[in-house]
Amino acid sequence: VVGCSSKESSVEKKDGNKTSNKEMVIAVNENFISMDPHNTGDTNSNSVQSAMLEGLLGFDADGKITPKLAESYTVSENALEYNFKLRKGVKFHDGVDFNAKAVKVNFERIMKDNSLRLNSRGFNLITKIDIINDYEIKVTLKEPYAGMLTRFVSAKILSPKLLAEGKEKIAKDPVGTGPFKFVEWIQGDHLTVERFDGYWGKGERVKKITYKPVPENGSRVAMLKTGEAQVIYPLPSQNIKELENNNAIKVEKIPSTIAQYVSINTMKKPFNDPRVRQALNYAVDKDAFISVVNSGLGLPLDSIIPNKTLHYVKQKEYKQNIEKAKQLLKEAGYDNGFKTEIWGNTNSDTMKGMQFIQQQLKAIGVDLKIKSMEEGTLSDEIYGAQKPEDTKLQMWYVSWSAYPSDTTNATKPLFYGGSFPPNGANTAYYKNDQVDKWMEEVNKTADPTKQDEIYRDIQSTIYKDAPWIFLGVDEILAGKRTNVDGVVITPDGGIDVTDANMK
Amino acid sequence: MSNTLLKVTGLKKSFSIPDGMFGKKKTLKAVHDVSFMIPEGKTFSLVGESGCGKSTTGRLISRLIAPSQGEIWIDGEEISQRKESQLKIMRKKVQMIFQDPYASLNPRMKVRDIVAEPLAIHTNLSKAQRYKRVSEILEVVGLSEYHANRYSHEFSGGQRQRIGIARALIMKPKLIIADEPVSALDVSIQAQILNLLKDLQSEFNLTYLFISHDLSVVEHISDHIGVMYLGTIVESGPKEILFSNPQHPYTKALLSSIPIPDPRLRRERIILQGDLPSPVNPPTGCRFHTRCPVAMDICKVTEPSVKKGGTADHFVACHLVE
Amino acid sequence: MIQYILKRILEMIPILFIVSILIFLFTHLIPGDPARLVAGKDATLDEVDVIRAQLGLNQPIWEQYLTYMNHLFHGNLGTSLKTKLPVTDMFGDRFMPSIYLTLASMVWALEVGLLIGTLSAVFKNKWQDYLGMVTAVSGISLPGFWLGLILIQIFSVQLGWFPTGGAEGWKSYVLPSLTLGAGIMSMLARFTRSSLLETLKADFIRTGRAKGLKESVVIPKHALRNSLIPVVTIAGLQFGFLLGGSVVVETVFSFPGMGRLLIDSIAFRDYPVIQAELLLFSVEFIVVNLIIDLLYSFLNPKIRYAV
Amino acid sequence: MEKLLQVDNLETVFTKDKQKIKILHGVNFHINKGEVIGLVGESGSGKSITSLSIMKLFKGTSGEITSGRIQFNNEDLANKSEDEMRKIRGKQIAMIFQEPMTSLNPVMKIGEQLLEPIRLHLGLKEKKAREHAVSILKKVGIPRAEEIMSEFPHQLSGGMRQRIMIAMAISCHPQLLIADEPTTALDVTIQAQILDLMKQLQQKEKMSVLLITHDLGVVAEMCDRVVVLYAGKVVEEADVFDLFESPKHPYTKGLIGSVPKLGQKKDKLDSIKGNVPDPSNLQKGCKFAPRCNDAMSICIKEEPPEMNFENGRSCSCWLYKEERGRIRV
Amino acid sequence: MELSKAVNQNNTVITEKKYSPLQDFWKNWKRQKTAFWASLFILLLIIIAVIGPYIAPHDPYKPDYNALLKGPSKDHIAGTDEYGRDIFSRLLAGARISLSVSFLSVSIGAIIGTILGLVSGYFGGWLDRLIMRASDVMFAFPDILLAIAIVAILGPGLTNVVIAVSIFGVPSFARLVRGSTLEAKETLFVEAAKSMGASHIRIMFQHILPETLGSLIVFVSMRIGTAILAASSLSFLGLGASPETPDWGAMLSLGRDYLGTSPHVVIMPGIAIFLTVLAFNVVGDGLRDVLDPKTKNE
Ligand SMILES: Nc1ncnc2c1ncn2[C@@H]1O[C@H](COP(=O)(O)OP(=O)(O)OP(=O)(O)O)[C@@H](O)[C@H]1O
Ligand SMILES: Nc1ncnc2c1ncn2[C@@H]1O[C@H](COP(=O)(O)OP(=O)(O)OP(=O)(O)O)[C@@H](O)[C@H]1O
Ligand SMILES: [Mg+2]
Ligand SMILES: [Mg+2]
Repeated sequence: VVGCSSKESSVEKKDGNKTSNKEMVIAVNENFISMDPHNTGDTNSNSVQSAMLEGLLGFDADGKITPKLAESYTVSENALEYNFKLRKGVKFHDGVDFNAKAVKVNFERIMKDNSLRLNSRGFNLITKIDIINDYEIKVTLKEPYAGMLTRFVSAKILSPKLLAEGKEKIAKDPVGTGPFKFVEWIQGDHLTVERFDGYWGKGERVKKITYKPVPENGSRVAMLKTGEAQVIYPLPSQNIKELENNNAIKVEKIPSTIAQYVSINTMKKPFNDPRVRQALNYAVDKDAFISVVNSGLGLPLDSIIPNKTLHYVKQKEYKQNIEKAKQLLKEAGYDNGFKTEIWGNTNSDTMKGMQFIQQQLKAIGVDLKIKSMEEGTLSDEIYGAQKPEDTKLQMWYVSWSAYPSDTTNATKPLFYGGSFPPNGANTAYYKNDQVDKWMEEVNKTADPTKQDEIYRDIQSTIYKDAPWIFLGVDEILAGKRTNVDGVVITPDGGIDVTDANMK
Repeated sequence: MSNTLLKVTGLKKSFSIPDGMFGKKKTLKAVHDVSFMIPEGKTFSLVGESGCGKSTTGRLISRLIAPSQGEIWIDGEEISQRKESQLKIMRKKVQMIFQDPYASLNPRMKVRDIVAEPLAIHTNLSKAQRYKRVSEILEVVGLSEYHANRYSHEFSGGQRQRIGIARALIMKPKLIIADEPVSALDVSIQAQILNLLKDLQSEFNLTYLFISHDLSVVEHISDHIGVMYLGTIVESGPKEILFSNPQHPYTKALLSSIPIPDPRLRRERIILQGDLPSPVNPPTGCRFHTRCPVAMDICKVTEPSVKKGGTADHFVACHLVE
Repeated sequence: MIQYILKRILEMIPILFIVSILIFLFTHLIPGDPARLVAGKDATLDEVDVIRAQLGLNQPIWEQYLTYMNHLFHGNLGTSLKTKLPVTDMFGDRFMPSIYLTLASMVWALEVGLLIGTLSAVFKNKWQDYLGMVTAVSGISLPGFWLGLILIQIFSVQLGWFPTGGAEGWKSYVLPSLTLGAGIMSMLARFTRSSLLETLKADFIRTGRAKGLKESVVIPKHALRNSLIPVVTIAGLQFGFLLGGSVVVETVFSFPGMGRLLIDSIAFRDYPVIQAELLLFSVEFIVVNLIIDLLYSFLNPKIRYAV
Repeated sequence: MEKLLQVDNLETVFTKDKQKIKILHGVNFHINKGEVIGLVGESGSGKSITSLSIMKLFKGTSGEITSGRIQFNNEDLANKSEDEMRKIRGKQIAMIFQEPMTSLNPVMKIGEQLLEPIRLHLGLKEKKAREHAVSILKKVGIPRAEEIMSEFPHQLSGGMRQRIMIAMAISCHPQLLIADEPTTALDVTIQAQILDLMKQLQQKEKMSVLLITHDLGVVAEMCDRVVVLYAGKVVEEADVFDLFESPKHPYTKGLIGSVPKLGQKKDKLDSIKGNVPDPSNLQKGCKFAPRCNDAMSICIKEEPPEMNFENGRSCSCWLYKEERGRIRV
Repeated sequence: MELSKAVNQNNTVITEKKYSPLQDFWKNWKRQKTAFWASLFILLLIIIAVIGPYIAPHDPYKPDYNALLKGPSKDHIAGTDEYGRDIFSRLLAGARISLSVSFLSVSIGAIIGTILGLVSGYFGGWLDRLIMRASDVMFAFPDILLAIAIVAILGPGLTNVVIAVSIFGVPSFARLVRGSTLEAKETLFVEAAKSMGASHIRIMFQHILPETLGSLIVFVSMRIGTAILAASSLSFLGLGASPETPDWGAMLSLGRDYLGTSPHVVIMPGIAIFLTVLAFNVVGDGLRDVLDPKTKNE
């Protein structure tokens, strides 16, 4: 069989362990965009980078923040100072030592270059980086930012030598401290990494991992079946039954932090009436949504954030109740329903979801017109409006995903009064002064209990106000050959291969 | 003396032909200084060997191609450099009959539409009127109404040529350029057509430029004859004079080659020696000298000028003629 | 001939100049803001503005064009807005696979298409003809993803003969080229049939037979070449389209080709990549069509082009 | 004399609109070895179809031979398979077609087309074949033969093309050459050359020629015997001298009368009135009767049988019923 | 004229019959057996396109979440789709859009392209170069960009899909027709027409166009299928009909993910498209034969 990549590599040195000579292929659904960790916005690039690069902090399997290149860390009470004790004896792939200096160059790079994605997400708030000693470093912020810890996960530490070589090199040829080191990246075809034998972490892992972008669902499944790939992510939900019956394959379901919803423009008639928005929520059968659109996978979205997200509190779900929905519409003065329009991009899943909403709303007399738009055009339509009055947006079918640890990112861009497009993704044009205040407040504290409290209030208030039709939380699927070990899919869709191995 | 319908002076045409795939271009002088005139109602015939430029001359006069040099006067108008858009009136007056009857008929059109086409172009007769004229003209050329509904491939060679003639006649043009109109016809129809052409000529005062290689046909139909050799007219004159007193050796050879329809009169032909020289590289001096049985030294060097050949209207280009 | 080719090549310069303006305007004027798309949904206005400035998109459009052209003249196709990699790098790994795939698809499609078309014409209204028709119609009316996935199912999953995707080794080209060529093969078969039927009526075919030539000589040697003009036109067009890559096939077979890159770039409004690709395709089409024109005069020597 | 070709009662039919149209109504004639036979008749009388029937070149048309025999070297061609015919075509029987413009392949160089039969039938290889081709071209009076080999048909004048056709036909030294109006498109000097050439070839190689033409001058010049065809039937067959001296059939007389003769000072040529009848709509009796000046009442009722006279002459006309003619049944 | 009187009298009898091109066509058309039946099938399709939604056994829009992706059964002879809608009913209802969009867009593209191709091939020179280079550029522009531009300028909608698909077709048709035109304009009968003084328009349409018909018909009938698929791919760019509309191409494309698991979702519209394209091709072949005087009577 040709193309089966799990062949033994005979020339490599033997360390007595047979499994370590295996090679693994991981097929993902999209192309990798960049290998510059400080400027990456897509999940797949992130996944690949995480094989080679590490940050001071990391996530565990549930998405909780744990130390990684830092042995431990502390945050000051005013949430302005972050102190890291660094791991000793860590080396970069190019042989350079990992230490506080290396961390500083990395952070300074992000601080200074405002074209980097991470710059605007926290790092531009940094005022000072103090090297306390070779293995201790302190970072001081201008103002508190609750998402900062998550950013320290994202800010992977690159070899200072590489940083000196410039941006282009960084984007193509990353050098970090991770368990695998970069081998080659053939644009559009594959990216290969090789076990880094000088890795600080313990454990056995495969010799080589090749990441392949395979956009076609059916082809990805075929690769898993033929053994051309040992891991595929995502696995299309339609194939779940078929694959579950296959002995050589195991299907993994991972609860995600992807929230699916329809945002409703709360400033536009008739949606300026909360009763109307609630009515829409009551009109939709979330379980049917999950079974029709998501092939039965996932959970209803029963808060404004997914249950895996930090500070999540379950709310009283809007269970489908057509009578109640009609009643609410009547109260709001829309006995005969109304006409409106829903926007969405042209992914087949989105189109499927929009059709479902259309079918559901028909029952309460809402005549929904579907307008699917090509991504760029859609983005222009949404962000082109400079003021809330200018927008033509009524409803938007979309999903949102943030790191489980990053509740700020899961709420502020979506519900904060200052996040109206084009300044954020608050496409519901939701503005509640109380909520705005809470959000500012929660950001200023480093105290988890206080955060918990505030977020509880935020969730219940917004959920009642119903600026969205709350639909579901995705369950993500991955497929693995049964002989695969130690490959972990995280709730945000990342692939952790630190302990990747094959039997 | 009737007025001149067609007058051609110093007509020249060269084609540039590619020499191989990548070579430079070569010039082929297909027509090289041709001058003659036809009085209204008369017939001028061009005879000559294949490839000597007869058809090209015809195509030049009908302005299917533009001359490189020279003047063409038709009915008092000079048309040699006119643009396509200014030629329509002239095209109504001048019609062509083509050498290849089959290829000149659109295989996808019915005969009635082929023949009616000039009417459709130049008149605003209704369809019915046009078809009526077609039926008339078809009978004139010896075809019947029942042929009108067919396609050209369903006809025999001779019938096809009659279609072509019908098409040329239907406009009752002033000048007909007939490029070998009867060479594909069998004798009986040939006779009919020749008679017909003559009848039409006297009835409508038609003028013919008749291109042929059949000297017996030419003799029958023409008033004047021009003998062409390699792009030039080497001898021209009224037919009686030309046939009774040919001056140019080439004309003589031509005349001797005519087959005579009497097996008892089989004779030794004077077959010209050598090949027709290439018009790309015409011989210096007299163009005929390479094949001329009576060539002299001067013939190789100097091109003979056109001289009066004894009688009026008789012109010869030969060093032998004083 | 050489002169003609040279002239056509020289002609390309002003054309490409105009084309570059067109492409530039077109890509910049369609809706969609790369700065926003690069920044992400959650980005604030300030972030977007910073990125816009950095991408040089806040300058007047003619200034952007001048900068672009200036770079172009120095052989610099620009840097991708999305990946920050030089466009040449992104093309590098994709260009040759695209070319190979195109050639592979074209070669089999031409051969099989001509064969089916010829057989259909020769056996007009016999079973061979009907079979040819059904094959051709299948090839054109079934979408590529269908054929591709079925081929994967049969030849990769069931039989394990060919890999499901990629571009390593000749085997990985087999299934994509089969998928890609199917539609072209169909077109060519139908055109060959139609055109050949016309030629078979010609007198010179009879001449060939009168010489005692076999049908197997008369048809390919005398008839086919006289029928090729529409076939060549279509084949040329398809060849051009193939060079531009096929999104469907590249997607189904996870093939690293130019097509998907273009589509991805369009979705992202990655101007430099779009522009570079379009410019490249324009050149390709112009060259392909030049070749077609030359083929015309080879196939029918009466067709000559005025220089 | 040895017979090379004997055509007996040949009937050829075309189908149009599901309707069978008989073009040849039982054609009889023969050709001896080394003989030149002229086949004359008006346009549409079936001359070309007769020649196509001998070659059985009906592929792609609706034509077929429905009855009759074509004995060539004592073998019946009418029953030969396509494969067997192929070995005969071009090699033993060659043909020159009437349409020089369309009978050459427009996209193949002259040389290629000319070399085909030479390679096929004479088995000559590259250089030899080329030399042979060039020599044949020279024989038929093509100037610049070498260059012409690499030119395309459309670059040549009509006459040149016909000479190419002739060259192609004689290139394999056929036993029988069917020449369908070979010199119609040629000028007299070349015509003279070609006729001369055909004569030479015919005499040297004992080639027989079936010369289809309407140029009675050519017939007189070339032929030994003449077969006159009218509406798909042979109406008269005679030695060339007899025919011109004393044509029997009124149609033959008409044909000879319509030839313009050099030096003849006539304003109008004699011609046969009317024209060849439509083969799909033939009337009873003698097909020529409607155009015949001597038509009698029997002529429109009954078809005249073939009557044989001395000296191998035959004629189908009721005028000679009382004469010495023996009616062949 | 004396000669004319000499014509046979007996021949004129059969010519009394009036000549009518339509009757002539019909007579020949009936003779093309396969094509005749195929044209009846197309007629049937047209009828379905008109009355399809009314004869559908189920509401083509009505979902049934309890019968998702069911294979063919008595009640749903073509099965149900991912919302439990009856596929057969959707096919019937979708005929209108698929047929009208594909047929209209192919026709418009063909007409414009043919005219450009004729002009380009016939006149040659700078006009030819202009048109051809323009079409080269058109070729290089991917459909998706044009589609985005059209949505931006004209907005979404079926009319605009027709416009878009027509535009995609124009350069191909132009190239094809130009190729045949280059050949046809060298024929002697075109020269003959010129010598008669025929206008350019007349020569192009009366003499040259018919010579290109053979390839044109083939191309049109082939493109019907491509157009159905192209139109659906445009709905993926938000140009076409909204996603709930039963359009064959969209049904086929949206069913993509179910190919491995519930193949009937794609096979059914696939069959509909296949049969349609087949019918158009058979009719095209028949038309070619009827329009070609050399074969029409065979
Ligand atoms: N379009 C053309 N391009 C190049 N050469 C041409 C063209 N037309 C004619 N010629 C050449 O010009 C010369 C004269 O050709 P023309 O057709 O006028 O001869 P002709 O006298 O009519 O001969 P024929 O009696 O055989 O018809 C020939 O050598 C021919 O090859
Ligand atoms: N393919 C065909 N289909 C139907 N009828 C045909 C076909 N070919 C020839 N005919 C008819 O057969 C008859 C004889 O034609 P043929 O070509 O043999 O005439 P011909 O004697 O060679 O005339 P010409 O001297 O004009 O060449 C004509 O009436 C013609 O219409
Ligand atoms: Mg000529
Ligand atoms: Mg004939």
